Amino acid sequence: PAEPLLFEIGDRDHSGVDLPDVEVDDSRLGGLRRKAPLDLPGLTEPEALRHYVRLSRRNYSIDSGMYPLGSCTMKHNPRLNEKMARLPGFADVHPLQPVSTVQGALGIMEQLSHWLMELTNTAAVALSPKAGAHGELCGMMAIKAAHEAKGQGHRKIVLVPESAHGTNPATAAFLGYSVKSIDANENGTVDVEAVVAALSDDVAAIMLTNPNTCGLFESQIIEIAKAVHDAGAYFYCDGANFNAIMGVVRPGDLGIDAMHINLHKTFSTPHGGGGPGSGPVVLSEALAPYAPVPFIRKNGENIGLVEHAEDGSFGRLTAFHGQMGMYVRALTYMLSHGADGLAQAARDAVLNANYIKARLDDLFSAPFDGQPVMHEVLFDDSFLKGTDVSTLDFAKAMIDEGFHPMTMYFPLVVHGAMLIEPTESESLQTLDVFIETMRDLAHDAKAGNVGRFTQAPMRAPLRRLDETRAARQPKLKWSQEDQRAKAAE
Amino acid sequence: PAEPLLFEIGDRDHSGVDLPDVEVDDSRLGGLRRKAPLDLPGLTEPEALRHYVRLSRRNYSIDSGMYPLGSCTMKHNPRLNEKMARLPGFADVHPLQPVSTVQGALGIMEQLSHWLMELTNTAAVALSPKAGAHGELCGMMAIKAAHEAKGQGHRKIVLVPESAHGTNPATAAFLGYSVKSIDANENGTVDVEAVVAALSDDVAAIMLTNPNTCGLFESQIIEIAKAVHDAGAYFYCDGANFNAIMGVVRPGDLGIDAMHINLHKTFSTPHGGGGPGSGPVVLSEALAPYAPVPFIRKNGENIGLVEHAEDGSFGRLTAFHGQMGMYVRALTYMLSHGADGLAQAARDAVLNANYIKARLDDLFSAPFDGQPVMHEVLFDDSFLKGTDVSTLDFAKAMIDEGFHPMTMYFPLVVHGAMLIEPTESESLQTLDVFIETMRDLAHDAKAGNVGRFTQAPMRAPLRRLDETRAARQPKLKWSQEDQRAKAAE
Amino acid sequence: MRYLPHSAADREHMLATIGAASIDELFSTVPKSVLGTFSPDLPDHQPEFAVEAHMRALAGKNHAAGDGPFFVGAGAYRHHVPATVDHLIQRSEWLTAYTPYQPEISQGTLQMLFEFQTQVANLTGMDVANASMYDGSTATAEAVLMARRITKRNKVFLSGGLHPQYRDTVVTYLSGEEGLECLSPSPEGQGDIVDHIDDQTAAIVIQTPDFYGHLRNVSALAEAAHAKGALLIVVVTEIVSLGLLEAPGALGADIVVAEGQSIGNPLTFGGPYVGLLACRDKFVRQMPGRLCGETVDADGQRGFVLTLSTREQHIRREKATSNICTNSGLCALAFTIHLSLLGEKGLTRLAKLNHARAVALADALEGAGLEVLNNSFFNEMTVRLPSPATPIVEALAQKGILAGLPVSRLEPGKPEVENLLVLAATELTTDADIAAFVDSLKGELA
Amino acid sequence: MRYLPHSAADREHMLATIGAASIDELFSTVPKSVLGTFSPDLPDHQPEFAVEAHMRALAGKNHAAGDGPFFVGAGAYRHHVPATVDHLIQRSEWLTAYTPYQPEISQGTLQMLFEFQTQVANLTGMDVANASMYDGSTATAEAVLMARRITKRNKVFLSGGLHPQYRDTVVTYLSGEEGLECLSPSPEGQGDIVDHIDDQTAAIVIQTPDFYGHLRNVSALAEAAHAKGALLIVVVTEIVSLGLLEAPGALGADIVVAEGQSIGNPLTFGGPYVGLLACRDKFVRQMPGRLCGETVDADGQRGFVLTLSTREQHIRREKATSNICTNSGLCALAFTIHLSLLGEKGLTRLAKLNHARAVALADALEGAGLEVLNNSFFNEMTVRLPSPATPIVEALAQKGILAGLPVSRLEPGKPEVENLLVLAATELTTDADIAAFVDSLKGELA
Repeated sequence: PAEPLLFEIGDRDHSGVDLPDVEVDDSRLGGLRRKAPLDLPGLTEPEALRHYVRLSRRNYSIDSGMYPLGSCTMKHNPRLNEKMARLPGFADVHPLQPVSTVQGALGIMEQLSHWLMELTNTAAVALSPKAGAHGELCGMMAIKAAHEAKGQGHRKIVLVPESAHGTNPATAAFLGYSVKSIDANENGTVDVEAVVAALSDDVAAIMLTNPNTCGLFESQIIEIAKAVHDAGAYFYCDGANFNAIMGVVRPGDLGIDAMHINLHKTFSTPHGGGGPGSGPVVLSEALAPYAPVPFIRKNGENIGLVEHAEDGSFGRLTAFHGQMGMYVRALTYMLSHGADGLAQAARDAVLNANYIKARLDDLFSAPFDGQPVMHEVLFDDSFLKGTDVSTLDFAKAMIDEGFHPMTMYFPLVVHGAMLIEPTESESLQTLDVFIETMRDLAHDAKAGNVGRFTQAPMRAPLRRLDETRAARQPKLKWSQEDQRAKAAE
Repeated sequence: PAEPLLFEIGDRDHSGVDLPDVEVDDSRLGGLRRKAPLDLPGLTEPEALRHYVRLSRRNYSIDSGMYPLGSCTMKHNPRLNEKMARLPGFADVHPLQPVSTVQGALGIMEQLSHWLMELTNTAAVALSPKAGAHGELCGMMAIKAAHEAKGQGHRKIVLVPESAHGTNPATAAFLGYSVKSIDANENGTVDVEAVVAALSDDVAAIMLTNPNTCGLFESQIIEIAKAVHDAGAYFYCDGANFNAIMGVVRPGDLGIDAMHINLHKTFSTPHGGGGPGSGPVVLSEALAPYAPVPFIRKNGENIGLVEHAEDGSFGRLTAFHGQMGMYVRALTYMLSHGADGLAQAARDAVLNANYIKARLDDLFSAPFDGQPVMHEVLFDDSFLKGTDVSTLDFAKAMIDEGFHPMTMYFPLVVHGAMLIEPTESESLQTLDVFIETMRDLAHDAKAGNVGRFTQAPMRAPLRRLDETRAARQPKLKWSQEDQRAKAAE
Repeated sequence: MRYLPHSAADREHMLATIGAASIDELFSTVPKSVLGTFSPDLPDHQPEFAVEAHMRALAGKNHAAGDGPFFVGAGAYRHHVPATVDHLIQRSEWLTAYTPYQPEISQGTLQMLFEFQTQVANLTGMDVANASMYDGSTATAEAVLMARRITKRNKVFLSGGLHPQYRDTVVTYLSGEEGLECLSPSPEGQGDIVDHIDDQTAAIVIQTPDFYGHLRNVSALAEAAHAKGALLIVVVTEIVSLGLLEAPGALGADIVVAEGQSIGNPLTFGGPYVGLLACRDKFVRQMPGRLCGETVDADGQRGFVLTLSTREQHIRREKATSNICTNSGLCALAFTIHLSLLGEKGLTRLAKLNHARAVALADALEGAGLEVLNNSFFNEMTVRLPSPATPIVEALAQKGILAGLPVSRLEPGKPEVENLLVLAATELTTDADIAAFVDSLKGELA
Repeated sequence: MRYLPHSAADREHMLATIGAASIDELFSTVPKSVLGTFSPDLPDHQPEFAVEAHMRALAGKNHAAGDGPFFVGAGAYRHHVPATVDHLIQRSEWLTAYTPYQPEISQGTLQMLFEFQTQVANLTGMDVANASMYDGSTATAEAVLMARRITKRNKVFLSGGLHPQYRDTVVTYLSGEEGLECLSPSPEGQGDIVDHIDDQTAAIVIQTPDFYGHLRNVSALAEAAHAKGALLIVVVTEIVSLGLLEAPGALGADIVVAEGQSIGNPLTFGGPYVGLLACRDKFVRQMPGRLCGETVDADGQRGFVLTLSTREQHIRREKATSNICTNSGLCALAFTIHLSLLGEKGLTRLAKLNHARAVALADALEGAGLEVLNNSFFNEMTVRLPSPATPIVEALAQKGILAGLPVSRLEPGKPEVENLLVLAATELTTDADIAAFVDSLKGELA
């Protein structure tokens, strides 16, 4: 059932807090005391609790079912992580307390850095980026700073494969680089020859995702890294898919110079409906001197915090020290899994994707077949040809079967992409139900039962939404006028 | 959608804990090492989390909607209470630690006792009863002990009004008393004359609920108490409905000798799907000497714990000291509300019930009309006469409208009872939706739309269940044989 | 007031609808002499942060078990509860649901209770279990009453190894009734009830591991009882032990009662806990408490309901099997979730780990020249100190070590137990804890 | 391994289906030279209780704000968050939901974001707000970039009262670009940007209450900026202040950015927090980040969707308004729930209480003969000590008092700020805290 907006429940007289109404004179308010009312309706506690519980029931979530979302790594979120992040020793600590009073917090940063460097075989970590795209910015800024330090500031081109996440070209453009696209070969990976052909004295870096967004390991990556370095450029690796290889392959061994790691994907800090994320960046020896502040520096038992740019550091990406709450969750997760568990998780993630591929291959069309996939499997829409069912329709029909849709229309390298990432968290039992559902849907689409798809979803809280209307007549906040107009109807 | 049983998901190889598999020799196991397997399937953590989240979604709860359950007091459960109960200083304390190491826990008991005695004007509190019915047992045992101490052990009759909760006669019978029923008058209350007529030298006590289960204040209660005392008997008050008068009327001022207080109703420790409860019993001066152990004894700043029966004490009702976790929640609730807030809560509870009564009176039939009700309002089924809709059908139709049914067929004093208790926690907005729904249902029932009722619920996780089958062929646990039989089908 | 949804305007509107001038008018049936005639010695409402500060100050006056080495057991045990368990039981739909009398909208709770009953029955080796009791001690008292109903006999013997507070609870429940006999405390695991059983005997009650930690093989006792038509009630206070030890059901128990706290539930100074009660199929209609059973709905879908309620007080009133009304639902949920996470594999490992830690403790104590009374034990044992235990425990508490339970706290005035200390170890007991404790103990005794 | 659902048998079954002999075979596309050729210096998996012990030990090495008197502010504030807020945000359907790209099954998150946007717009007095940014500092940098896009000009002036780390963040975001000018620190609330504005100016950025606690009336600045076609960006680091102070929108701001941590979110050593970004309607298509809008579904029911996504990187790639992808959803949820509990009444009272506590602090400091630089302040102020602040703060920390922020920590090498201390008070600051602090401070200075 629909849930009203909080503004339709509360009013100015309702409040869910008990605070004394102290008298305040204006003498120290610089003449700036508020005159207008706030227009912020309140709810008493029982009203607020029920409102947000009911509203939440209109959401899908990992805890309620499987998210086969390629590239998003929707894995199990252990509650131990949440519990640890809430210990007063972590949650109730101010970022600007004296460093002597936060040795435990710095210890978290130190241990997390150690795990990340060991798992990637890199020389340094910049912890502060607030999310994956912020990490990309961090890595590319380090690259830019390195080039400038070496008098190579003229390098203004960044190579980005067609299959890249949108954040890659956006980040490059953000920093004033022009983006040059690299095509994939017929196997869905990048050939070293294509990279060599695109390299020049003007190229600052390549941004490559590995495993790539088609779910494939870039098998020429070592050669590509060498070619990039030979051309005086740096290798930025998009680490969004690190989940497939953590504990199994070290990106540093492949020759990367910088890679962000999405703690909210790989190390299971929760997605939270869209954030917060955390995107630490590991750096090679070559880029380490350019890392942003803050960073920690160990001095015997004591851990120090460097907060101001020293020689080389490209600066500061955010106030304070980054996403401490996420560091605690990620480190808790790492310690729980251990090195052996993380490797097994990567292996299970790959096993699950290949199991889905093996069981759907006959009905779905895999554009890059004939090789094992990593942690996700890519299909295109050619199996739907002639059915009047689109990838979007197919995805919406999954909702009616109790599943979140897979990733659609990404990567852009194939038509009507369907990218499926089960993660290591799904049991064989769940995978089998998912597979049977997908097979049933594919059969039905081919059998011409179009309504099941074009009318879908029928069993969700809402049916398909009018996105065009939302964009053409943007209504981005509630107002009392709307309320009155509605009441007058 | 249906959720499988955990036994249908898990197996012997799955486990959601990581523990070392230590070697244990048999030398200190007295030859009693287990030989047979345990037959306890396990779930990994992601499986368990999803199973119990999904399962929970098949429950109604206060947080998802209103429970107009008469006599059950389903009020808002503040989360602060839960948070406080989980402080390690309360949750991680053993009942048999040295008393010097648990002064805070004893402080909770002392402060809770003070609140309960102040709110009831009584002389003592027995905190240990584990629930309301256990509290009744406690109070009646104190009465029994008092009679025996005074050579009145021959008193074997307990007076119980027809409208009483089932636990009252059950408790009396449990202690070997015979139960004598008292009729209500035409206004739904007990006349002092009826009590006087029933009193004799063999009567040990009267058990009276006030406000009574018809939602009415027993206005002759002071006279009844006097008559009972004059006859040498004691007055046990069922405190289930204390919510209506907390902070407004003190039961001790009415002449009661013992009364249990359901912390999980009146003071909002949560119901938890059926428990745990907590049923402290307040006692008059006359009964105080017979209180069970343990109880606290203050000695300056130090709080002691008396754990062994002294002169008079009738003994021990449970191991340890009762429901500490509930004491913390209830005290937190009391401190949050304050004396002023508790009184306002009682007043709002009464206001809400009278508002519902005022707005439903014209369509529903109130057997005891013409007086204000307390915190709940009683209707009977006479308004459904000739409709082929029963009280049960009506209640089930409420489910389809998003409400929990009201209490049905209780109290027994009227035919087809419908007892509605909104509690103070429901907002005017919610009450209005509830009232409109009830009116719509009543109109529809009278209009002959029988299917809406007899087929209800249609929109719940399940439709009506076959209770006869459950009782005739009891199947009280899952077994692998069932599984196999089902699979063979 | 943050928990009360009405504004002043709301109240006025409602009063106008009712036709009353004030809320006071709605209390007109209350005698004026008692209405609002008092001013309690109680504070008014406070901000949440003030309440929290008050409660934290009280919590800070307790020594939490996790604050230092900890060896107290005796019916309540400090185990690790996975974070998932506590997270799940706080979910609105579990925490704030009512008793599942309306099965169509209570399938969550009902299915969970069905899972709980199955787990308890399987763990104890019995045919059937109920949907939980208040705790182990009251469940024991209910089991005694149940055995008397079944056998229609009066005599009941309580073993000398039964937890003294369980014994006291049974005595209180049966106060004034004839036939109950409590055998003397048996700290050395000595003594037996076999000789007492006659054809007037309703039941014998024995605990294993017993209060002093001894493991008791109840097979012979079961045979002797059954030969006389009596029932064997087995009490288990440390339910984790059944991960390593033979189930009472396999040894002939007729009724098994247990404290379930160890699985899923924190210590919380003694409650709320969760009582387990399981029995043979033929006794099911004499069980107290709630039972959940499987059935189908109007569309033939599997579903669950509370059943056999003709045993219960809300239907049978004075003819009910017990006056019990509330169960320990949320604690049962914690038990079921934790046990589902453990499974056979996890529970077995947990039990072995507990025993191993207790062996390490016993070895350290004996290595320090102390007398451990137990030949057999699971995770708990009794030590005879050379002097009274209470002052020593008190002295160690001052040093931050919670050193176990002096038996005399529960058995006062019995010189023969004055020097005895009951000690428990669990998976949380580290080598460092044991070393710190034994060292300090030696220091006190030196 | 407790988070991995497969048993060995499951894996075998799956491999057989795939037709692979081992999982290793599935990694055949990885160069052999890098596959499993290392052994990291990392521990293997551990029981939950061992992990918990490890983390608790680390947490124990921090001095929590609640452990004693506490006066640190400077962009992050210690407020009380109602228990309900933290309970709700941990609910599965909020915590573990994905970004709401599938609106049919994400109405919870979407409606919440719509509520959030409305609250932020109303609180700041602006037309429209986005669905949150990483934090206040990055939101400030994004606002600067946004103003440059809108005005197609380069010059941006940062006020001397802007939080130094916000300034540093903007500088880094714009590194290498021309036109950015940072004015000198203005601890006395002195200095203004008016004189600098010319017709090349894209925007001026001013914080109020500023870093040193001064309240800044930005009306004149807004007029001056608008007269030259420049935009006024107002930064608020203490969002609670808007419960008592005039909204920036009412004073002429074009873009308001703020740190939302104070409402709903704990300190957590600096993150995650929630950035707020609001602007005039006409700038909406130049905003970075997500926007949620109202629409209808196929049946005409009201619903919400992410909209205007042609601004965003996943659609526009290198032509996007920002590379931002993640928002701060869960922190925004906490903000929205807390603010819904406060409402106008609660927020106003909270703000007044904060100011009153700060007045008490200022009075106590001045009473002790210390120099408070502020004529105006909300809940934060700057004190000039007679000697460098850092060693004094360090000395007080050793006594358990966290005494505020020495300005020189953020502005090193500037002798003119070496003696300055920025102090905050909130509703949690008690009279006892103030007395303990002022006494200790006097002691240190004596």
